[in-house]
Parts: sequence; structure tokens; C-alpha cells
Amino acid sequence: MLSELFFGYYASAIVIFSLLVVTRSNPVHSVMWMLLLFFHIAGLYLFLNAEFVAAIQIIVYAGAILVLFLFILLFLNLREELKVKRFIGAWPAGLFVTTALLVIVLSVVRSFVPGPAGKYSIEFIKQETHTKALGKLLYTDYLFPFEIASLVLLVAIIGAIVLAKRKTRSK
Amino acid sequence: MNNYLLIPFLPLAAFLINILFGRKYLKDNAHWVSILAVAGSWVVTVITLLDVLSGKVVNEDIYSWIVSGEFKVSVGFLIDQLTAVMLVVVTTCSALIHIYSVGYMQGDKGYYRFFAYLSLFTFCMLMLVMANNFLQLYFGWEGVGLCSYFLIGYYFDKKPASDAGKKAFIVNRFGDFGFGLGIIMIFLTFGTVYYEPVFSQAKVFAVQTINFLGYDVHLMTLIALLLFCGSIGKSAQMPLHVWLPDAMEGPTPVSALIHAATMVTAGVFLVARCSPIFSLSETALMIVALTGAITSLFAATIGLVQNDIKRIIAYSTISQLGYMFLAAGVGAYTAGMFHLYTHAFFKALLFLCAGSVMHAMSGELDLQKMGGLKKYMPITYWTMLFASLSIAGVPGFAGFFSKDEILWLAYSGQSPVGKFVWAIGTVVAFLTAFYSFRLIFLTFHGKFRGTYEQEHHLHESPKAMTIPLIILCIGAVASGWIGIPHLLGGGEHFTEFLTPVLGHPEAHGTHAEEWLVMAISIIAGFSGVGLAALFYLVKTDIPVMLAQKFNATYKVLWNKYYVDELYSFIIVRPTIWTAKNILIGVTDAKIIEAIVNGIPKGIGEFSRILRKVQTGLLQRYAAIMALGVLIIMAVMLLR
Amino acid sequence: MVPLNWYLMLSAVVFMIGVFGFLTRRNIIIMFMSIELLLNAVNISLVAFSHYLQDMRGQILAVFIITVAAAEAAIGLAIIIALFRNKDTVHADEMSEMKG
Amino acid sequence: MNLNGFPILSTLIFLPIAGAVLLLLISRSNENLIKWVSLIVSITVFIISIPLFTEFNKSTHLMQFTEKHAWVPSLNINYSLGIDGISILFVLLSTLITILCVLISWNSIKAKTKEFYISILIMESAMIGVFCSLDFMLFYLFWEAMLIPMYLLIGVWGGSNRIYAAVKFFLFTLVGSLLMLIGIIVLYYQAGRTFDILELMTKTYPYQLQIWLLWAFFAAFAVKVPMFPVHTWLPDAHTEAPTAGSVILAAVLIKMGAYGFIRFSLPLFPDASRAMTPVMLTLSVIAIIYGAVICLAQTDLKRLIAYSSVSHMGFVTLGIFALNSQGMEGGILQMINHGVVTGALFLSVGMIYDRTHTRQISDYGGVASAMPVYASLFMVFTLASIGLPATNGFIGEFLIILGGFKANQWAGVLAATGVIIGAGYMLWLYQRVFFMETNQKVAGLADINLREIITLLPMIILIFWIGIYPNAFLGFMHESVKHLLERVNSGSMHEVGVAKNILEIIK
Repeated sequence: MLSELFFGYYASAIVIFSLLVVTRSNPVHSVMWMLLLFFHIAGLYLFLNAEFVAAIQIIVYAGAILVLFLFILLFLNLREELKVKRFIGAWPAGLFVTTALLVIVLSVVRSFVPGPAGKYSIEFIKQETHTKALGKLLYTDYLFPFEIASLVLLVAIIGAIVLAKRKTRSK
Repeated sequence: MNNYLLIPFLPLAAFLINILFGRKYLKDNAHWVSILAVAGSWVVTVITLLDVLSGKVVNEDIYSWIVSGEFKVSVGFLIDQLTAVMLVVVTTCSALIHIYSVGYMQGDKGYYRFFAYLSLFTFCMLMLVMANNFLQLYFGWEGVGLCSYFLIGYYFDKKPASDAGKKAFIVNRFGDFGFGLGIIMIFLTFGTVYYEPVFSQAKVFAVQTINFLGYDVHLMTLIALLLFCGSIGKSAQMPLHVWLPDAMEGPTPVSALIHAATMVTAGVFLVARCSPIFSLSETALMIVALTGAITSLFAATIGLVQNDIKRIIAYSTISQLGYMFLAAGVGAYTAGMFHLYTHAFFKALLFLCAGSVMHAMSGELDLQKMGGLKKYMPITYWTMLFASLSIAGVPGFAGFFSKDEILWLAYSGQSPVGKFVWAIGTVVAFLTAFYSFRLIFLTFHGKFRGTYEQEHHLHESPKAMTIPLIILCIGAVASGWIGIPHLLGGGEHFTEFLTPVLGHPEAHGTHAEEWLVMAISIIAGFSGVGLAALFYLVKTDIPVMLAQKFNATYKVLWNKYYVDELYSFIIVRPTIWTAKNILIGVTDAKIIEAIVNGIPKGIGEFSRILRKVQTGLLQRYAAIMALGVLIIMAVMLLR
Repeated sequence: MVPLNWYLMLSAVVFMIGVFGFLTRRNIIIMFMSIELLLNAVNISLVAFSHYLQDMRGQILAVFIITVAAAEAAIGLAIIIALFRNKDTVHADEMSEMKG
Repeated sequence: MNLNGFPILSTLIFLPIAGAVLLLLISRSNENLIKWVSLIVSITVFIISIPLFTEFNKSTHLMQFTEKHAWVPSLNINYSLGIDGISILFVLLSTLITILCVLISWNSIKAKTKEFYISILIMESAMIGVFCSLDFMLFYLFWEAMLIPMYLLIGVWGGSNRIYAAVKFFLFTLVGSLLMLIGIIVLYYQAGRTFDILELMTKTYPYQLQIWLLWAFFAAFAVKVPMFPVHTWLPDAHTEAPTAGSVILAAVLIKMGAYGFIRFSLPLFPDASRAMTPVMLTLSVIAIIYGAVICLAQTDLKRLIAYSSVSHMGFVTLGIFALNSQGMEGGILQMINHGVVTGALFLSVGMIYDRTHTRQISDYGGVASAMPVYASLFMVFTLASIGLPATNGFIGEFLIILGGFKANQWAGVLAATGVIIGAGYMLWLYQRVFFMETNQKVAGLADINLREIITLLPMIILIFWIGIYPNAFLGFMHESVKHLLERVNSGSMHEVGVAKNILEIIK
């Protein structure tokens, strides 16, 4: 019962914050709501025994990405932004498409049948500790994708610098 | 290696040396190379002639030129009696005119170029006459045409000169078109283009007909006429004569060598060379004779009224060439060749004298501005007088014997048009004498009509020019003596010499008739001279009066029967008009391009409609994508 | 015990909210944030799967997605800066250079 | 005959690509090095191609210097190369022309030099590849690959209207070659899954199919040639292309169409080719006269030469479809001749264009006074173009007219009129440019320098070599042509009616 309540709180908070994120006219507010949203998602991860992911969710998302967003918002003319319309003219169409999709997805979720369970049971993780188990897998079976991910980040860093750099006029 | 190979290749070497090194190194010494080379050719020619006289005929291949399937042709040489005559004519005239040019072209900026072209011309002409197959003949044929083009347009910075060169080349191309087809027909008929097998087998096809472009024609007539097309172009016969008068834009030695003595006679040479083919077709011979006769009359009448000294001689050349064809057309090939040979001397001499006059007159060509030059330039006067006597057919001079032989053989031969062309020939003989002496009288007699400076400047030409004049003069007088008819106690050596190649012309007439023909031609010649003397020495107002009285006729003659204008009107202008307005304007632009551009344009229109969908709005695309996902999912669920 | 489906439904709802935001907001930064929502929604599903199926792969995938999200945010925001410099606007409906 | 197993053809194909890669590594500012590297590469390729000429066995029609490796075994595509008497001369021509293109562009290409030379070298690879391929897929690959550098050459370094010309060129040729691709695929299934050209040539196909395939291939080749109704891209492309582009276009690219006819259309579809001969002859004759007459009204130097190409290529197709050995050999030789002569004309025009920057004929006049050496070299090219004996043009044209006349009297006679008009427009051009009074714009121009003379010298040598001793070149073809004609003329004659119907439609 407690867990249902717990889930209910988190779930409704996540949904509400998500809605707030996409509807606020002031982008700064949106970012703030998003921050809260990320904390709640991290909580949900804890609830699912994924403490490493939860930590990353907070460090990377809340700590890095959202700060980036805030930083970008400083470029914009916020006062101007508050005066203009926040939705495009055809927003009802978007609403229709999304609701329809949602209805369909929700209607099929029920028919989902879980596959066979793996070896990472709660007991196993308790014994191994979560981060270690994840780390082991990451550095053995998924070493190659892991390295690729690091490359992706490197490219992203370089790319971001090149793109954002102010073009100096060529000699 | 036979030494006769030196004959053509010495001038070729001279050409190469001059063209490669002339501009930078030889400059004013360019003539030495060419003169030495041509003189060398002449010496070898004389040796070769002696060989031929002793009965030695050469016919051999040097190397295989084109081989394709059954078509095989080599570069090869045939030296027989006919070739020998041409060799003598070509190398002699060429050598003398090379020497003459040293004086005439002195100080010209393209000196080396001039001698290079002259040598190249000599080479090509020699290749033409020495060929042992039709394709090599064609090579020389086009080669001399090319040199003629170069030399007519020698003063290329003048528009008339470059126009005339181009005209000569293109008009000749019309003739060569037929000539080329003729060679192809020969190959398709005989399977070879070598003279020897073609001529020896020609009789086999004597009565054969062939379907040509849908018409059944007599094979030999077809071949002969196609070849004759080439002759018409090269020898400036009607209707392709228009280029020769214009060719006088070139330097005078060129006119003498190319447009009088050698190149233009190549057409006659061709007919003579192909006499085994021509003899098999009476129709072809008749056409040759009539073309020659009409051309000679036509050109002579134009010559009557012209005032340009070189043009008069040019028309006279056309007229005399017509004479040669007339001879060939009645089957008297030897007579034609004889006239070719004597004509080379006196006509080259006439031109060179005209050049000498021009030299003295600072390039003036108009007869009406000359007069009384006799006392200033005696050598020129006397040599020109002898040349004119020769062309007028005064007994004893070279022209008399050859002309008389032609007229007699035309009269007495078997040709159905023989009598007719004889009549024309006699009239032309009269006209020739008239305009030749009109030229002499207007130039050398009477009072000087030019400007004071010109008169002051008058002088006899330098030695380099007068010596060739004198040598040629000897030829103009004496060259006919080797062909004096039996009637006058001569031996007709020339005819005998050529008989192995050209056959002996048949004459069916009595001695009385022969005397009569000769007398008529002599009377015609003398009356022409006399009339000219009357008009231009005694009563100088008659020509003006006549010109006024027969104004229309005079105008037609003065404008050369409007042939140039006619061609321009029916060929040149319509072609260019078609090209400009129909081909570029309609076919290419309106039809082909419309189809070609129309299809892409249609596609473009279609895509213009389609691209409205591409709004460039990111969210529109995303929404459509989402809609797509929705539809796919819905379809999957509802199935 | 909360059933797996609940998580999936939650994920679907968040995802669709993200889609809605992406499709309708004019501000390109908010659109971008909507994309982050989409990624998070997927992450929720993945972690939930991981938990219920007792398989670590879901979480590993989630970690990779977070990595990619970080990279994407960096690049995306750099693009926005470049765009803003050139166009002087952050509204998606005012940019239609790609129209045909 | 594989020169001790040395893969000479592969070397020829890939050496220029290697050169292009090398150029890629050189800094763009180092223009001199770029030029020298490309010059050395092109000369090396030419030197390597010389053994083809000397070691070729003229007594057989079989493919020589062959190489064969499996490439995509699942589809039976092979990397298969080889040359015979028909293609060898084109390989040599390609390698020679490339050197000249590098030389002529030495000073005239000022922007994007590096890319320019890379394009030229890639072009060379593709050209050689087309002439050597014995596998249809490989052939098609090179055939299309050739378009890209050419498109760039016209579109990047061309004149003012270059984009239009480049796109037109690209679309024309692409549409044609796509139809050919369909034809190739049909052939592939028809012959039992093989792309091997030699194998395909030994099979016989149903007559109706032959007709269809012939037209599919015709589309590709006729556009390239270009034959009469589809020639309009050529003047535009030639006019706008840089000198090197025009030269490659004239000398090699448009030869590929005619080469295609000989190599593919005739041996693959002998019955259909024979049946379509009247159509082809008609189109050829139209091209000859049409191209020549239209030249008379041109005011642009390059455009005039471009239209003269239409006329000359009309001779080539006429010779090919005369289907006798004179016509065929004349046609092949005329392709070489046209490559040499028109290539040389474009080179020459490029030289004077570099000095005056105008292509209008009326802007010239009296060039012979200012530039005597140039004028005399141009004269040689002009004469070769109008087919004067002792130049190469005569040998080709004479054999073609002879062959054409043999096949069809009208074709021979009408083609011969093209020679007259040819003399007309070329001499008129020469007169307007070189003769008469010196135009202000050309007064005082410097005569051509040593580099330019060296560029033109090989052409002069070839013109006279072919003109005076053509057997050195004709000798290569005899066996191949004989074999080809045996293939074409064997078998029973099918309905001529089809061709007649088509002729009716054309009328």
C-alpha cells in the first residue's frame, strides 16, 4: 500500500511538473520546474533500486544539462519572450495527435507480457552492491559501447566549441 | 633509291627548311634554299626526261599509304611520257619564277614565307603529276589548291586577298567533291585506284550501266564526268571559273606559276591522264568539249572590256584552258597537252611582264592609267610583245602551232560537236588576239596617262626579273617548234612522243581543208591584232563610242555576266540565311530545345506544386511524422 | 508491489507531454527541453524494465542515454546559439530557410 | 601477352587516382607543386601506356593485357579488363590528352587549382576505365564516374553561363545512361546472370528484344556522340567549359558514344543493328550537314568548333553504320582524328582566350600578324579539320565516305557535301580571326610561348603521322574490325520493315 502511495505521489508530481515545463511562458520557470521534475525522477529510480542511475540523473541532468539551459536562456531577451505567444497557431492539432497517440499507447500497455527474469535479482545486487554490478558489466561486456560513448562526448565537446565560437573574420 | 624521287622531295625539303627556320634565321636569304632545290629538281627532271626519251617508264610504289579491307593504296610514282612533259613544264616554270621572285618580292616582310609556299606548291604539283594512283593524285590536287589558297591570300591583312584565297579553296572544293566521288566510283568498279589496272580494264566496263542515286547511267560516262568535275574546279571552267580572276590578288609570280602555267592546267592533265576512261564515253567527251568551248568564248568576251591588267590575263587564261579542254573533248589529247605546254611559257611570260609593269608603276593595275611604257622598259615591252604574238597565234610562234593543231583536229575529228567547237575556237582566236593587243597598246603605246610621280618613277626591272623574262620569251617563241605539223614540213615530235600514253588523234580531212583551217585561224589572229590597233592606236574614240552605244552589253561584260552575284544570291546567302534563321532560330532553338527543355520544365512545374508541402517549419514536419506514427499504429491495432 | 505497467503508463504520459511540447511550443529552447522529457520518459521505462526483469542492461542503456543526452544538449544548445546569432530569434516558426 | 604478369591496365586506371590522393595531401597554397605533381603523374601514366602501343599483337582480335578478378561474386560481377584493336587507341589518346590538359591549364586556372587537377586526374582514370572494362557493371561504373569530374569542370571553372551548361550536360547524359542501365540489367537476366561482355557477345538474342535493347543503348551512346536530335548540350557544354574541359570533352568523352556503338551495340545486337542501319545513316547524314551549315552562322569561336564536332561525329557514326571495313576503320580512325584535331583546336582557342578573354569572332582579326607561330599551327589544325590530304582528317573522311557510299550512295554523296561546307566554315573562321586588318584587341599580343608550343606539338605530330602513314594506326584495327563485321553480318537478315516504319515517322 505504501509503495503504491509512494508511486502515486511521484507519478503525479512527474506528470504535473512535465506539464508545467511545457506550458510555462517564462523559460526560466520551465527550467526550474524541470529541475524539480528531475529530482522526482531520481527518486523514482531509487524506488526501483537503481541508485547509481539516480545519482547520475541528478549529477548530469540537474547539475550539468539544466545549468547549460539556464546559461543559454541568459542570451535571450526574456522580457520580449514573455509578451509573445508561447504556442504555435496549430497547437490543437498537436494536442490531438499526442492524445490520440497516448490513448493508443495506453491501450496497448496492458497487453505487455514481461520476458524471463535475468540473474540480477535484488539479493544478488545487495550482495554485490549496485554500482559494482553495473560497473562490472559496463567495463566488461559493454566496454566497446562505453568507449564509443566517450568518443561521442569528445566530439560533442569539440563540436559545441566550434559551433558556438564567434566566427572571427578570416584574413 | 631512285634519283627521280629527288624531283618532288627537294622542294619539300626547301619548304620545311624555310618554314621552320625562315622567320628567325634565313630571312632575306630564304630564296637560296628554294632556288637551289627547284634548280636541283629541274636538273633531275632533265635527266629523267632523257631516260623517258630512251623509252624507260618508271612505275613503282614507295610505301603503303592506306590499307583498309580490300582498299589498298600506296605512295607511288609513275613516270611516263605524259608525266615527263608535265615535269618539264612544272620545274622549268617554277625555277624561273623562283628566280623572278627574288627581284619581285625584294624586301617583303613575308619573304621566307613566300618562298616556302612556292616550294611547297612545286612539291605538291610534282606529286600530282608523278602519282601512279588516283588517291595520290588527289593528294597533290588538294595540296596545290592549298598552296594556291596560301599564295592568293599572301597579303592576308588585305580583305580582298583573304577573301579571294578562301573563295578559290571553296570553289575548288565543289569540284573536288565530284572528283572524290569519281575516285570512289573507280574503286568500287575496279577494286583498285591504281592507274595501270584501271586503264587496262576500263574497256571491260565499256557498255556497263550502273544505278547511281536512283538513275541508270552509263558507268564510264559517270566516272568520267565525276572526274571532270575536279577538272572544272581546278582549271576554272564554267561554272566554277569565278575564283581565278579573284586569285589575281596574289603576288604576280604566283599568278604566273600557279594560275597560269601549272596548277590550273592540272585539270587538263587529269583529263589527259584519264583518257582511256574518257575515250569510252562519247557523252563525257562531248560535255568536255562544249564546256571548254563555251568557257573559252565566255572568258574571252569578258576579257575584252576589263581594265585590270592582271584580270585580263586571267580571263585569257580561262579562255586558253577552255581551248585545252576543247581539244581533249574532241579526242585530241596530245593537242591539248601541246597547248598546255606552249601556253605555260607564253602565259607565264605575260604574267611576269605584267608584274614587271606593276613593279614599275608602283602596283598600279589599271590599263587606263598606263601608256607609253615602251621607252621606259624595253625588255618588258619586247618580251610581252612576243608573248602576245604567241597567244594571238601569229605564225611561227609557239601558240600558233598548238592552237592550229587544236583547231584542225576539232574540225577534222570524229566528235559530233567538232565543227561547232571549231567555229567557237576560231572566234575565240580572233577575240584573244584583240584583247591581247588591246593590252599591249594601252600599256606600252600612246601617252602616259598616270600621275606625275608614277611617271617619274618608271624604270626597267632588275636583272633577277628580266632574265627569266628573256628565257621564257625564248620558250614562248620556240617551244612550239617541236610540234610543227607535217603539213608545214615538221615532224609533230610532240604528238609522237605522247602517243604511247594518249594515243594518236584521228584526223579525217584533206590537205586542202587543213590549209583552209590554218588560213582562217591566221586571218582571225591578224584581224584581231589589226582591230585592236585600229581601236587603240589610230581611232581611240571608237571603244568609248561602242561602249556607249551597246551600253547594256558592255555592262554585262564589265560585270562578268553577273556570275559572282548570281552565286552569292542562290548559294551563299541562302545557306547562311538558313543556318541563322532556320537551323539556329527554329530547329535548334524552337524544336529541339523546346522538347529538351520542355520535359524538365514540366517536371519543374510539378515539383513547384509539390514543394508547397515543404514549409521549412520544423514542427510541421514533426507533426506529420507523429501523424504517420499514429496512422501506422492505428492500422496495426485495427488489423 | 507496484505493477510494471504503471511505470510504462507513466513513461507514456511523460513521453506524450514531451511530444506535445515539441510540436506546439514556439520557443526552440523549450522544444529542446521537451526532447529531454522524451529521453527521461524512455529512461523511466528502461529502469523499470531493468528492475522488474532483474536485468542490468536496462540501466546500462539508461546510462548511455544520459550520456548521449548530455552530448546532445551541448551540441544542440551550441546550434541554438549559432542560430540565434544569425537569425536573431528563437522561435521555430520564424525559421523556414529550408522551405521549397 | 601480359608483360610478365604486370597489371598494366590496372596501373593505368589507378595511378591517376593515386595521384589525385597525393594532390589531396598537398597544401592548397603550394600551387606550383600541385601543377608539377599532376604533370608528372600524367606523363608517367602516358609512359606506362606506351608499351600497349609497342607490345600489342596486331594479328589477333582477342582481348589483350587482360586481367580478371572476382569482385561481387554473388552477382557474378568481375573486375575484368582488357583491350583490343578498337579500344587501344582510345586508351592512348586519353593518356596523351590528359598531359595536354594539365599543360594548357597551367596559367589559366587560377581559382581552386588543387581541386581542378584532382578532377582532371580522376577524369583520366574513369576514361581509361571505360575503354578497358570487359564487365558491364565495371563499365557502367566508370561511365557514370566520368560524369562527376566533368560536371565539376564545367560547373566550377566554366564561363558565365556554366551552371546551365553543366546541368544540361549532366541531365542529358544521365538520362541516356539510365536507359542503358536498364538495358544492361535486362541483358544480364536474358543471358543467364552474367555481366561479362565477351560472353554476352557470343550469345544470340530474340530479334524483338534486340530492337528494344538497341534503342536503350542507343539512348546512352547517341547522347554522348552526340547524334543529331540530341546534340544541343554539346555547344553549351563546350562553350562554357574551361579549355581543359572542352578538350577532354571533345577528344575523349564524346568518343565514348561511338565507341559504345562499336563495342556493344553492333556485336550484341547484330540483327537489330543491321535493320536499323538506314535510320542511323539518315541521322548521321543529317548531323553532318546540319552541323556544318549551322557553323556558318556562329559568332562564337568555341561554339563554332562545337558544332563542327557534331558534323564530324556524324561522319564517325556514318562510318560505323556503313558496316563495311572501310567505313568502320575510317570511323574509328576519324574518332582519333577528331580527338586530335578538335582537341588541338580547343587548346588553341584556349590559348588565345587566355590573352584576350573573348570568344567572339568579331573581336578578332589579323591575329596572324601578331602571332605568326600560333597562326601557322592553327592553320595546320584547320586544314586537318577540313580533311586535307596528308593530314589525318583526310584519311578518316575518305575512308568513311568510301564506306558510306558503298553502303548507301546517297549517304556517301550527302556526306561529301559536308566536306565542302566544312572547308567553308573553317576557312571563313580562319579568315575572320587571323587574316584581314589587325583588330585593336589583338594588336601586340605575345606569340605563344614554349609551354604552349609543347602542348600543341604532339597534336601536330599526330596529324601528320596519321596523315602520311596511317597504317601505323589502321594496323591495330584490321583484325578486330574484321571479326566484328563477321559477327554483325552473319546470320539471317530480319525484317527491314521496322526500320522503314521508323524512317517514315522521322520524315
